[in-house]
Amino acid sequence: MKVIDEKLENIDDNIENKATFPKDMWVKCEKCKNLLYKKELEENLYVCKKCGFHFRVNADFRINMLIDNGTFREYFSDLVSKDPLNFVDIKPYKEKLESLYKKTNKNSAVITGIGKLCEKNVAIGVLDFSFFAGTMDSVVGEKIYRLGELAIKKNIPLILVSSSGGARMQESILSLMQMAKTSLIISLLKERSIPYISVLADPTTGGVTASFAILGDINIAEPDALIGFAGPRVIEQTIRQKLPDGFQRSEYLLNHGMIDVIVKRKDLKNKISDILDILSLNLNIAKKAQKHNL
Amino acid sequence: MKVIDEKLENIDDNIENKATFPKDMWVKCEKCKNLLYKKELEENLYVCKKCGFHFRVNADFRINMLIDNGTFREYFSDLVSKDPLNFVDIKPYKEKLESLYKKTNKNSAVITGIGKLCEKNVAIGVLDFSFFAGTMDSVVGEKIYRLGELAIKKNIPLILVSSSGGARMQESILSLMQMAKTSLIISLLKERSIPYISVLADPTTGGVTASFAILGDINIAEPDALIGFAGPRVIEQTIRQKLPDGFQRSEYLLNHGMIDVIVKRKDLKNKISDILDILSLNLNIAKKAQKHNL
Amino acid sequence: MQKFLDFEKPILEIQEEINKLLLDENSDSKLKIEKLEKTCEELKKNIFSSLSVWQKVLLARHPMRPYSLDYINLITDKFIEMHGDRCYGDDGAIVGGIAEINGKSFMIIGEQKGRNIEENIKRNFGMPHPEGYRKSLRLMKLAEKFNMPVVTFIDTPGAYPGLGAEERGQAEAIAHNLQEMIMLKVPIISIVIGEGGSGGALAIGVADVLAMLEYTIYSVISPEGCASILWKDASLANLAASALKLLPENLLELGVIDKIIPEPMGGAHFDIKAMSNNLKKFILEETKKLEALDIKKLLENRILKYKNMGNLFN
Amino acid sequence: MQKFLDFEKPILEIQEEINKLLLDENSDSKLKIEKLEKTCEELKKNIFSSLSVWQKVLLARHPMRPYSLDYINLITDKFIEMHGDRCYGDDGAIVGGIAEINGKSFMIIGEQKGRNIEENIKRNFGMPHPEGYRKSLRLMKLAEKFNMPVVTFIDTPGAYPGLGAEERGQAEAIAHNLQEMIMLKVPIISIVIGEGGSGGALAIGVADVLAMLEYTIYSVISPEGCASILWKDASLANLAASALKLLPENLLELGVIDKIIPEPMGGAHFDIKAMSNNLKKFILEETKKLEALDIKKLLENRILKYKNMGNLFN
Ligand SMILES: [Zn+2]
Ligand SMILES: [Zn+2]
Repeated sequence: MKVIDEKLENIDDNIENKATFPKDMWVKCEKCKNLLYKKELEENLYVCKKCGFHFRVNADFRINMLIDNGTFREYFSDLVSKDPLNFVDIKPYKEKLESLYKKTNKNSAVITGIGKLCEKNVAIGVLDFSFFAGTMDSVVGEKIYRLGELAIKKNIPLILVSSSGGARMQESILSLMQMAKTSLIISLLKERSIPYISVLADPTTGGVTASFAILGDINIAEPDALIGFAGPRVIEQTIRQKLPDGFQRSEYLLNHGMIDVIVKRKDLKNKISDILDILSLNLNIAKKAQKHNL
Repeated sequence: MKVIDEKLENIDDNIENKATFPKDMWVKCEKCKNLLYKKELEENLYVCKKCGFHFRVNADFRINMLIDNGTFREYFSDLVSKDPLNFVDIKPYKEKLESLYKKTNKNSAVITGIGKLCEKNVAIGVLDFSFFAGTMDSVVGEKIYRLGELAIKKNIPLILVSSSGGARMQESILSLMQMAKTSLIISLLKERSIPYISVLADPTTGGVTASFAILGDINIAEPDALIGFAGPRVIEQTIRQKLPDGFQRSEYLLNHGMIDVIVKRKDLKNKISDILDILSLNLNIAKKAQKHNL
Repeated sequence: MQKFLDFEKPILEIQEEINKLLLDENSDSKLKIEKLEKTCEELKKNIFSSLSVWQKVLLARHPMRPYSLDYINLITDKFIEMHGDRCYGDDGAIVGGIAEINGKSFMIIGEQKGRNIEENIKRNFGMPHPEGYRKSLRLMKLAEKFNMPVVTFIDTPGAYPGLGAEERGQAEAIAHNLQEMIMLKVPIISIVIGEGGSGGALAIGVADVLAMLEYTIYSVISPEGCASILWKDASLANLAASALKLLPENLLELGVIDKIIPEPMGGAHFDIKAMSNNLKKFILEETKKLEALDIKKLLENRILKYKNMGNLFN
Repeated sequence: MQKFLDFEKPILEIQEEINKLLLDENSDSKLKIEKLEKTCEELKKNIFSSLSVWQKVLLARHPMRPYSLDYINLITDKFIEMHGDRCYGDDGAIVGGIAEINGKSFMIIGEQKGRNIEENIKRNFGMPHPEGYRKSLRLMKLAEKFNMPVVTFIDTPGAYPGLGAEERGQAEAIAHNLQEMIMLKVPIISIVIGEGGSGGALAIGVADVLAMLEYTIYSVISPEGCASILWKDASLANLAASALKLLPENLLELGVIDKIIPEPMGGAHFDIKAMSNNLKKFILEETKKLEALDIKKLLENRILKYKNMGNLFN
């Protein structure tokens, strides 16, 4: 199973097909261009030791990275898109999906389930950029919705890790509506004071940023991740000028007020754990007090 | 009784003493410098017919202008400042106040009361720039608070017309606390869905802008009024450059999202009436329905 | 200046002829006019009963189509426009304000295009910045406080993809609106009156009742954008338009919209008054139905509706 | 670099002498040290028991005084700083984040000054822009959601009076905070730790318990600003400082603050750890008292408190 994708210049396209990762022992860092020993790179969570560049990693890797060993239980993995629009493409949408199912051994662009993070129960969903550029279709929307319901039912925090080209064009208006649907479930969590941590990884754009990904109680970004609404190419075409350095990168978003904190991949699990601990301290006290009063 | 003030370059100062209005028949427009026949100017609500410049007018004039003839009943007019800090000035604060009482025949920088506006009952408070530059002291804060309570008790809309140099220095921390106190009563009105219209006239600055004046359900500004937090002179001294044209004027505030609508003085009464009509239509329906259900 | 589409030109030619005859005092021109009018009506019927998807896209973007403020002026008895997001600016691409219609109050919010260069600079071609969405949210919260139903008119090529828009959180502004609209404690009626352009449309389009005028479109991406991604060729937009299933009938079938509001023969721009009347009637009727529900039920329905959006799996 | 005030110099001279002696291995230096330490303590006592108002102003602004982050680091067991207003920017002049203290969670928000040029550019000399106040409000609402008491540290010359600040609604940001804090459904404790500069201080200072450290000030205008208005001469700031009644004891008497938190001899900067301990103890004790009230009672008290602010009329 492929863990990392090539860094791709154009996240507007469906570029998952282009991702052909060298299978040899050495990997060239996309940023500093140094050759990295693959095994070492993996041990370092696919972060370049030379320059700190965070390679894209797939959803399985992230789940392994964040969830305590052996505690993850996947939910809703059987949901599969129906191609409700009979979308016509160069290759029919259905065929594209079929080939992805085979290639990735996954049914959709998100893995959802429940597990323990530093011994705390959490509901976690991770978008997979290697599946259709992590785009949100009806299935992704539905799985995130159901995951949120599960978090409510079990009264456990929700963590969503995003890496996505946005809404999936091939399901047109239905993909668009998933923005409302996923925002809805976040609203329902907020009403119930259930913590929701959003982790934005490279790249998070379009309808995913503009719905659940930006709505975290705490928004965490990985360093140097591309995060925005419009893709850089679209913006360049619109304004007819080159984009400034660092535009739409994590640091830029932090400075512009959209991100709470930038966390290196190696610190991510512990940071989330700390946040959840603090956020739940007084909720638990309140709950105990409430019970006591009843 | 003096109706209009001279336009004063420096609203940070307590400049009410400088205001000596020519008592002859002709008035020079501060903006277009044309000479205006005073009687005509008064008929035109102290707005220059040549250039539309809105002269500052005092609180009595505004009440007459907004409230149906003979329906205004003043409240809380007996409240007088105690000089709680024994404030030392060139002239003691107490003496300053005493001379203002005599000169203006008023006890404070705000007139508060109840009256009809186009036949609708309203609670109205008007700050008077000719009294201590309309600055907010404990008495102004208290009167606005009580007026808000009255609006709640009688379930009628609140209208506040501001024209003020901000919080009154001579009551230091107590003046500052009036910002919290007046914001509190606005919060209490909002909780009860009682409409609150804020009218910002020239000039509205400092702690008055930064509390009740900017918190209207609808913020109305008179044309070309100076509205801001810091006074222009303070800003110029801080940034050491000249301020751009139109800076902190009504149009600028509208463009920067702080003001709902700019209304000429001659249209003000009708516009407020329209707004109150529309805001209360469905509230009344809801109330009737509620009564019906009981 | 009048601007018409190619396939409308035969209709216009006849109408011009009619207009000429109307000035003519010759006795048999009356007969001629009657004949021409009949021909014109039939021509319209023919043309409009066999429009291609792409022609409908062009109609949705028709430069003579009524815009939000056109409808607002015709529908409302009183309208007071309100400005600003109380934070950064006032966006000309979204207008909004309190209104009275038939003795009831409404908050009306609409995306607004311009008709000439000057207007389009002010309106940014109907492409909102974050402050536009934040203004609309502010107005919706005000509507909630004063128990006013919210009516939104959707008409945008999309949220503006520019530097300032990204800087000030276009994504946040849109997402925030979605999150708040879904819980807003007053009825919301949204109507696509022209272009429904992706997230920029949805940001004011989470509603209890979502309708589209007959000749409008609503999709996740513009046909041009879709074509240039799929086939690297924006000129294949007509193909993309068909693939995207962006017409009212498609969306009705998919359960995304609740109703199609018919347009006058020839499209809304041929008879703005008739269109406004349809619209007004629709708004009043739907409001009445929604207000008959108590708030709890209203929200339950809304939540259920969006929970079930796109529930079409194997 | 250490920077001290003139009236502190005698103390420092003795301390330097002590420090020198500490390095000396001579047998009778121990005795000398003891003597000097005693002298030093007495000197401190003398100096600090007869400080003028103006000297206290200088202490409140002392460049070596601990700032918000200094206290946060010493008080909390865990602290995660959070950034941004979700609208425009992240203001360095206000810091805030979630924290754990003794097994309880808090939202801590503080105005933050810098110690050198670089820091002061980042922190804008502790003068917040609107986005700082909006960030703080966002964090307070988050605190409300997760039932966390809010602790704010006030330390600002004032809200920044600049072009951008006015443009983005400095007044609105402050007023909005006042309006929301007064209704916030968790306990709020505010502590002036240095300068309480007018509306810029109040904007994070509406609280159930408002305290001041011993050597701090809080007033509607800076003494300099007051002097230049009253006497057209900023150098008369010391006169203005007395007139403004800006010391903790004045505010306690006026019923504006609830408590004065004592500082270590010589001021907080002489013993940051001791000061932090006082502060931590104060926060924990007051939180406990406030949390004993149910929310309704808490809000009633808060409303009553601000309703009665300055009720001193004839
Ligand atoms: Zn590298
Ligand atoms: Zn004039």
